[in-house]
Amino acid sequence: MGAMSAKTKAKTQESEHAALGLTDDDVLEMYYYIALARALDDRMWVLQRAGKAMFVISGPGHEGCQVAAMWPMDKKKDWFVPFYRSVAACLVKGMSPADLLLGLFARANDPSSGGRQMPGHYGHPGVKILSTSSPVGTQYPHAAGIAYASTLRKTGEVTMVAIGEGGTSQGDWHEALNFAGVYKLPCLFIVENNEYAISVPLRKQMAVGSVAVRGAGYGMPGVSADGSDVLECYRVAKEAYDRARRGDGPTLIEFRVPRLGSHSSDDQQERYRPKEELERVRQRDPLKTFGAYLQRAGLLTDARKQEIADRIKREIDQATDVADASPEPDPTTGARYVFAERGAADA
Amino acid sequence: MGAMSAKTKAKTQESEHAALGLTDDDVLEMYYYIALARALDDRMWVLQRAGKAMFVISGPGHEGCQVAAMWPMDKKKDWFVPFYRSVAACLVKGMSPADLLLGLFARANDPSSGGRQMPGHYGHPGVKILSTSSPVGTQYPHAAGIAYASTLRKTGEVTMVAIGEGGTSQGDWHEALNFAGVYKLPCLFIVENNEYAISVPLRKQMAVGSVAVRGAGYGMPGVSADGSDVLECYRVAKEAYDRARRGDGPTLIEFRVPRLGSHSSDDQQERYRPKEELERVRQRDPLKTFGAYLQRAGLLTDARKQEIADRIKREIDQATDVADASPEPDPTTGARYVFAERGAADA
Amino acid sequence: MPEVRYIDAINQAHHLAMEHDDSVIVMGEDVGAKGGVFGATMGLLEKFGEWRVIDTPLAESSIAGVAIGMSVNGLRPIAEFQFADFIHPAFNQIVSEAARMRYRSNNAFGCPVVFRAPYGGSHGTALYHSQSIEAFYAHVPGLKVVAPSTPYDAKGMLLAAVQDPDPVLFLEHKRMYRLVRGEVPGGEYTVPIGPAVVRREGTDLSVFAYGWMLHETLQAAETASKEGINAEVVDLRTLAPLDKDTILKSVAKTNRALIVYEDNRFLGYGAEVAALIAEEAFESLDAPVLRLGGPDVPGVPFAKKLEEWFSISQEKILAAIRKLAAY
Amino acid sequence: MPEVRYIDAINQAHHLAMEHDDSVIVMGEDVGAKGGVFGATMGLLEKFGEWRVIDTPLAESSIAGVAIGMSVNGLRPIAEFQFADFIHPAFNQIVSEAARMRYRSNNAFGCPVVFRAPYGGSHGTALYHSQSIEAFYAHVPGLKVVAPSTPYDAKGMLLAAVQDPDPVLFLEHKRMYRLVRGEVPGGEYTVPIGPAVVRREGTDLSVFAYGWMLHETLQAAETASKEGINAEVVDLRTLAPLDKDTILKSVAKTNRALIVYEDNRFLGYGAEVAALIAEEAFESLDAPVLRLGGPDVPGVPFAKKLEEWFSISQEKILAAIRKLAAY
Ligand SMILES: Cc1ncc(C[n+]2csc(CCOP(=O)(O)OP(=O)(O)O)c2C)c(N)n1
Ligand SMILES: Cc1ncc(C[n+]2csc(CCOP(=O)(O)OP(=O)(O)O)c2C)c(N)n1
Ligand SMILES: [Mg+2]
Ligand SMILES: [Mg+2]
Repeated sequence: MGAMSAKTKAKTQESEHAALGLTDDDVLEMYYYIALARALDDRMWVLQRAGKAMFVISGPGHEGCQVAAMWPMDKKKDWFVPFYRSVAACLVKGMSPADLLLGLFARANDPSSGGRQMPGHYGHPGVKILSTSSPVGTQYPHAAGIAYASTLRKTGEVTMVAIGEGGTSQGDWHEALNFAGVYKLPCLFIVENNEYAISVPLRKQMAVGSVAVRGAGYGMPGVSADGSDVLECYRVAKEAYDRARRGDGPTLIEFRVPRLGSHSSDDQQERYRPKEELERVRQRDPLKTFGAYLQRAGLLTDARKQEIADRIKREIDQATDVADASPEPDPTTGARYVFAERGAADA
Repeated sequence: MGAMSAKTKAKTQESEHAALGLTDDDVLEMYYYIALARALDDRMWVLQRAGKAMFVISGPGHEGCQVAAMWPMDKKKDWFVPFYRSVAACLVKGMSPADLLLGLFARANDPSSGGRQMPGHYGHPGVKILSTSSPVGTQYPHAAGIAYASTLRKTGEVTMVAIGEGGTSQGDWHEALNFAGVYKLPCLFIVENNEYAISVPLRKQMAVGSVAVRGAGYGMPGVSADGSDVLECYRVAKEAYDRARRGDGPTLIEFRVPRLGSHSSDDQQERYRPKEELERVRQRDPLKTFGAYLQRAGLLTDARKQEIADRIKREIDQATDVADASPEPDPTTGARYVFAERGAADA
Repeated sequence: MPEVRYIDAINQAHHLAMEHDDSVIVMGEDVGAKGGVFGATMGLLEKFGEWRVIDTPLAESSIAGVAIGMSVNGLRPIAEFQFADFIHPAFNQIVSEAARMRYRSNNAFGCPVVFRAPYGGSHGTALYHSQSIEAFYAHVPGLKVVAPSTPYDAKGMLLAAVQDPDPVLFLEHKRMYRLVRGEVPGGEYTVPIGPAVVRREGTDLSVFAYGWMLHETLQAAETASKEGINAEVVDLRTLAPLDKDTILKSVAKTNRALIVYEDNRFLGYGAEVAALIAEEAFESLDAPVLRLGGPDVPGVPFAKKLEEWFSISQEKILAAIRKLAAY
Repeated sequence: MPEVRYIDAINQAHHLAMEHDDSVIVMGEDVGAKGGVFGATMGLLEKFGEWRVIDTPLAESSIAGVAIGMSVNGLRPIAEFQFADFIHPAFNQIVSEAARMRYRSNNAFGCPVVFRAPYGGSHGTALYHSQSIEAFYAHVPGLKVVAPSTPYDAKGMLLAAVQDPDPVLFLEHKRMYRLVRGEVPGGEYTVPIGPAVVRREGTDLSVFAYGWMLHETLQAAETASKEGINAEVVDLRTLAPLDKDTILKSVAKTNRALIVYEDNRFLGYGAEVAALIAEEAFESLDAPVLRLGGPDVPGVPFAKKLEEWFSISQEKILAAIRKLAAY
């Protein structure tokens, strides 16, 4: 992208995104990733309903803020500690659609777990995405620890960790922010607030409207951005990223996002969310809002849109075939990797 | 006290404490409790050094805010969930010096645990002080639960819970405040900030100077008061108490107090605290500061002071004799009360 | 008596307990509007309201800790952990607080809390939605641990747990929720916490199991009987405190013992049962005490073939029965 | 070789590990300026500075969780829990995360963290400063658990633990810190995690112990020998993974087994050792496998007489040895 960015910089002086230092190619690529994540997401649900996968959990509605927050990151150098909704973030960080589908199908070469974990438990050593577990909240202290190591080892790495607003109620969330605040760690603490923890609404999760207010209690800035405003999400993320790079410490970022789907393939949100509300949140779909911005900016012509859609379809079809053709784990490997196989005493 | 309060109300119109609705008898009794707690504290350390007790942990420097915070409480009706520094608070709530010394000596009739727990682990069903354990932080959710039950059962009880500033780093602390905020529970969350967690200084415990700022993150007021200013401590506690009674929810209260002694009889604070600092904190001794106020107010003459000191000495001597004469637990009782003895099925 | 599913029996117990005692409340993640992710608390919110059916914040330590506080102030909470795997953050509150409150206060305070936890592997539940946690908690004095295997026991023991003056960890193997059906009286009744029960009389050997494993074991015993092996099957039901007598009586009769459990084998619950038999039934043993437990790997892997490799199937149980009988 | 105390051996290992590997860091409550409440980390802050010797906030779950994060990013943390009793808030991080990271990621990530925990009852340590926690953690696949009983092993096994690519729970019975002395080489050396060791050769019966109980057992065995009972004493040292061979070899020789542990008896660590022997050494057993464990009450009571009632003394061990020999 680097080359292209330079090439097209000139003609985007006036636009909103240019004011933020984003080229036309940047924003178009951001749109591509949002659309890719959404299409992959749809595909995963289709495959699950078709019986090709036992379970799906994904992030429809969360893609905009995820792509925006990942954009300033150094994909090779920085760390990402995801959660199950981080489909778009993992794609931008460097996982391929096939990587994610290999997890969905639980195949031997699933880079996240070799088919050992449920779908949605992302991880990839090659692109510095830490392995995810299911217990909500445990990832926050991990991120603080990774960032501490980066500081002590002077690697210049920045760490980004994501969680939902329900996860902020966990003790680990508090302990991580407190620790990171004391040591001014280069860390972005993301909270993707979709106003529900499965069926539990925000008002039963916390007594405040925005979790960003808690930053002050840890000696760090707390900011909140509308997840449907992708450029605003980028702006706050970039600011936090620069702060971290400068050594000025962590930032707590809340992205207010719509949860467009049910919690997971085991949930039916119609049972606890009013119809009107479901319609209302659909208006906040970042794919629509960002697409509309790019149209206004004259960057996303119908032709261009179709082109991107076709490319995505091709890529996902290919990825599905690749994943589907991959072998299942060999049952004789079930006992492996309880411990490192080179044995105890030698590190 | 009721009668006496009325009797002496007239002549105290001008004073600071009168402005807060406290009678001369109130403040003199508050002074008595602060002095009693301090004297009992000194006695416990003497007994420990003399080999009469294995261990002591107590609250020198914390007495002022404890007495002040307990003062608005309904001693019979309200709940108190203490920690190991709550010597003065437990005395005001209704435990006797003998009750505390029975715990120090681990005697059979120790009301806190029958000699089963280490000294400093207070509890007393008769005066609604919940049993204390050692793990720091666990008491905070208990207080929220007690307060929830009070609300649901419409008992009108208010609950006060205390912890040190180190304890605020625990996940349980966060979870309790979050829960209490959501349900607007009638609860006072006290943090006695003495700037050390054993040897760990405040700056390594949190990135903020005052933990009170965290109240906002839980939708509750957070206030901070100087623990050497006993009347100010009373004022903020009274306000929080009234708020709780009105059904307006919990308050987070930080009392900034000096830790006049070592963490416990197993610690030597001289090893990690500079001499000057130790001298500085001695100036903040609430016994001195409150005594000085009462002298200025013309309430604490030297004669009156001596009188109180003599009374306290008598009471503590008596209490020591009573406790010392009490029998040790019968070893054959060691297996009792793992479960209720009336057995499982009947409640 | 009507036949109902295990999950229905659990749900009935909730309704009855809450109807008959205002101090009973239910709390946990998604127990309200959603009625629980497995439906255990379905219909409670509508009937008893938000203050008695609490959709808690996503924080297990405080679910336990708040329940403990409620229980010392006149309430009888039933606290649901959405999956047993997620009870771990509450370990300190349950072990250090709930289980010790009565002993440490010399009987001044007690914690009548029921901690419910759906445990065990079902299909595709993987590392973090399949765990067996009984070994961690049955080791903790002051805590009662039960794992009923029939709808009748599930309802009766849950009602007994709610009335118990002490904390009870109530384990429900999630595989049974919709698979296991049985006759259950409509009204209130209790099944005492404590006694184990012989589910199948036998003479050649004794197999001890609980929860879902009891059902796999009964099937295996059935097959074994066709091969002329007459296995006695004992449902432990209450894991702590353990009913030694029923166990020892059975071994005294059959002289052979096998313990079947789904949890990791090493230091799993079966270890205590085996150790008990080895010490107190030594003279009557004609064969080694066998344990069939899950492999000692950190969790049940997700991929179907790996899951099968991990799981304790009827075939594996049958093989163990044959081996023990042949000894 | 110089004679040093157990605590000195632990302290030496810290200094050497940090000198020889910059990626080794120490973290915990009061490990810095105070040098640890038992002195294990004395002198480290002065030598290695605040960033490698971290006085953490009072929050055990994050002590474990942050250490895990450090360990996946190039550091080798030694995380101290001030007392084993206070490791409970970190249960979820240790069990769900540290122990499972390698398995769940199919070997992509590992957690080389050493979790140190002073455990066990000393005088006046009561319910919350006396706990034995090995049964909880030795049951967890993916976690190594050691409990060295001599200064030599303590230093060598701590250095081995720091070099281990996987998480190790390092248990130090606090009673030994100042009481137990032994010869320890000044320099670096490792004692492998895994093998148990026979501390006393014997022919009449085998006693298995670890940590402080090993010392009480050796004393009891000495007394027993004067009565003509020749007990073999095995120091298990590593509780997970367990060295079965050494155990079975000893029982094959003596035909009698006793396991001594201070933790609550029910489902305590001894249960696994007893179950192992009952299953794999059945033919060589001339007597029931005996276990001597602590009473099943929620903790060690404080009052001296109650504490004595709880504690496993030489006398109690000797009585068990006599009983086993007389069988
Ligand atoms: C410790 C723990 N408790 C419970 C669960 C079950 N669970 C999975 S996701 C979820 C809700 C999470 O809500 P939130 O944090 O808001 O994220 P969202 O799913 O809304 O994006 C729950 C309760 C879990 N995985 N871990
Ligand atoms: C969970 C837990 N971890 C560690 C300890 C050991 N410990 C006892 S008191 C204490 C320091 C508490 O500091 P703070 O909360 O500030 O209260 P203070 O003693 O200063 O009044 C520590 C670390 C404990 N009791 N519980
Ligand atoms: Mg959410
Ligand atoms: Mg303090």
